[in-house]
Amino acid sequence: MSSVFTLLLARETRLLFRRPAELANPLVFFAIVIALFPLAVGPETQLLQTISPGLVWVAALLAVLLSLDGLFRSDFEDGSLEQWVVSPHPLALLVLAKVLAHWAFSGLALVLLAPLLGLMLGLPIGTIPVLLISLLLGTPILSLLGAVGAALTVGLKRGGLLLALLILPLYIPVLILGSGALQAALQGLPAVGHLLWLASLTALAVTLTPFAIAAGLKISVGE
Amino acid sequence: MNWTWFHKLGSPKWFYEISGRWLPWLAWAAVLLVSVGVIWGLAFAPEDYQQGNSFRIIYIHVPAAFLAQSIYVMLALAGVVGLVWKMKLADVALQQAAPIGAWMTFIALLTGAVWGKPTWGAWWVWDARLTSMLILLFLYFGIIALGQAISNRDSASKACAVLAIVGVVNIPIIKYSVEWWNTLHQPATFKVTEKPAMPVEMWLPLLVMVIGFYCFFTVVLLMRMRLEVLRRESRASWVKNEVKALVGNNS
Amino acid sequence: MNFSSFADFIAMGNHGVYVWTSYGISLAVLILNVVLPVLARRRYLQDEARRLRREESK
Amino acid sequence: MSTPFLEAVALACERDWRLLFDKLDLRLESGEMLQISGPNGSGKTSLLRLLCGLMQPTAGEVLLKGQSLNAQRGELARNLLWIGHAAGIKGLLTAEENLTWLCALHQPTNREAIWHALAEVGLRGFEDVPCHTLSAGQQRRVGLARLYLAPPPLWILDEPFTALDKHGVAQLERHLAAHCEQGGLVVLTTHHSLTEKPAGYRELDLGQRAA
Repeated sequence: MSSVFTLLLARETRLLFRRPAELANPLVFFAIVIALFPLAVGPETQLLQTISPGLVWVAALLAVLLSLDGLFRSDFEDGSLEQWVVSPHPLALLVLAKVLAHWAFSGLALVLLAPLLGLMLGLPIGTIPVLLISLLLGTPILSLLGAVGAALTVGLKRGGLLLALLILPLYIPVLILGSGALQAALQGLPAVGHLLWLASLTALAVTLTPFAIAAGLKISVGE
Repeated sequence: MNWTWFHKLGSPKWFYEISGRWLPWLAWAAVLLVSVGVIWGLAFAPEDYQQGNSFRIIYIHVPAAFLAQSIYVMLALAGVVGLVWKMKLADVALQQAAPIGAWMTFIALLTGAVWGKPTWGAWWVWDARLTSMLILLFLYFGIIALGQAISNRDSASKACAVLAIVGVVNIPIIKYSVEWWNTLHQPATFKVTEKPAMPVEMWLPLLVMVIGFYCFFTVVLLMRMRLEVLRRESRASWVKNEVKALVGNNS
Repeated sequence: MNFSSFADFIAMGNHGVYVWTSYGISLAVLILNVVLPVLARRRYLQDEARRLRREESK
Repeated sequence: MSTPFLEAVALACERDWRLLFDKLDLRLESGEMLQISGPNGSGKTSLLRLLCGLMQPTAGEVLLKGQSLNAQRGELARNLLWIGHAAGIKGLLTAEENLTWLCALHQPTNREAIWHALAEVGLRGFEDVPCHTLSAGQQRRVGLARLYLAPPPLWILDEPFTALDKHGVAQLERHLAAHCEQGGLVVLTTHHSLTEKPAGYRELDLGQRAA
């Protein structure tokens, strides 16, 4: 059973690396959105620093959402999902591997890119670890919850906007906790409370959402 | 354990008959309770010593907000019943209750905003309750949009059920995080929506209104479900007879 | 009765606009919620009646 | 009467308010081959998907060895090989990588077996080529190579002959017939009339049922 998990991880990784442009798209999107804000609100460091926690998090949220739209689409179209459903392995496990692979190359890359953009927005060096850890804990939740929406809308012709409508409200706790942690760090307050809450939400998401994703995929495949 | 009652409950024909018998009674109860509550709340309840008469908006705001939240929980419960026991009526209930829930959320938001003007001096304040209500409205929109987007109606009900269940697990998390966010950003000095001690003359009409709103919801839900049952079961002979009888009356 | 005159009741101590707009719009929404299903039902039955007539005339 | 391998009881399927078929009864024993035919939109693919448990019937149920399908998904998965209209082949992966994964989902197999199977379907020399460079017929052959890889007894195939050339069709027909002779069970849809029919061949015309 676990061998199927690692095999799927390897297969997804291989697939992602055979089309590297798709890997880069969410990252470029993330960077562009963040670059838009100084242009829109002006380059004053003080203002940028104040809004940067919210800014980084909203941009991350949208970037993850954007990358999730196609998460299951090709698997749906080429019949791979059907093969997963009729296989003897629990679908929730396969789905977890799929989302994990996706997160490792889009969410994690986002996390690694974030400090650079944070510094460009004028975040002090001392807050960068909090930024890193909060994104590291938060982006898996974004990927997992988003995958629920992607699973439910995979059979639809134009699911992109609908996916955003379904999923963005569910992202709110992550947004509040993530940007809250960064804000606290910016004000010199301890951010551990926020981070612990984020960590518990991550644990909750990892344990519960695969079942919802699996249920969503079964519905979409059974249509 | 004997489960026949449960499956009977799922039978559309049985539902149609029983709901037809209950509907007039519930409708009258809703009209009576809401009118009594409105008149009592508007004319007879004492005014609030801090907010004056604008406080009377509570008699709509709170019942609507209560109902909006319980309808969402009901959606998730219907979703579980529909997914686990494959009961078709639960699917019907889920899809028909969602728009009513969205309307109730809309009422709660609107009255909250109007109430905010005399109390806070602004039409919209990012108060924890109002913000949670706004998010709830988005969650309702999501369910309605998903239901409309999927053409196959069995898949649509199932997908909505999954979404409602995911949403209901999220609602407490959203609620607490929003409340927390609120206390962090603006230490509220004065909260209209929290009345620690309300005299009997004030909360009794509120209670009447809450019960009245629940009755109203039941009436509208039953009306919508009855129509949907007729549509879905249009091949069944009892529906054909029923429709023939109804059409005969109309023409 | 909490008000001394009908004018007082309408004025609601300077908060009349707020109280009456919220009650008014809410009432409108409630009525809309009843009217829409009733209309939908009537339309459905009319469609069915037309269908039945068509089938009979065949 | 013994319990059949796969059985459908009073099956009904409804799609978008249209009843495709109802009160459909089927009894399939080992060694049989069932060809489902009928005009487009008569519910051939839907019926196959119902038998695989991918779709839930509007009414009735599917039984595997006398028990409801939903109660024993694992048992079905061990006995079933399903190749749908899209066979689950990734264009970005090579034929070998695709087959390794598809086999691993059911029963892991080794490289030699996969190369052997690819040679059987006439793809010797294409093992390491990404599938999107192959022609439609060759891609179909990659999917069909699974039929040569220690396959489970029940095969459910949706239009397996699509895009195959004359030689490929004849070879596949022989292979299907041989599987049935050896006690396997094949359910397939195709418009093409089979020339190589095993002893237990039957045909179900969904178009005629409706008429």
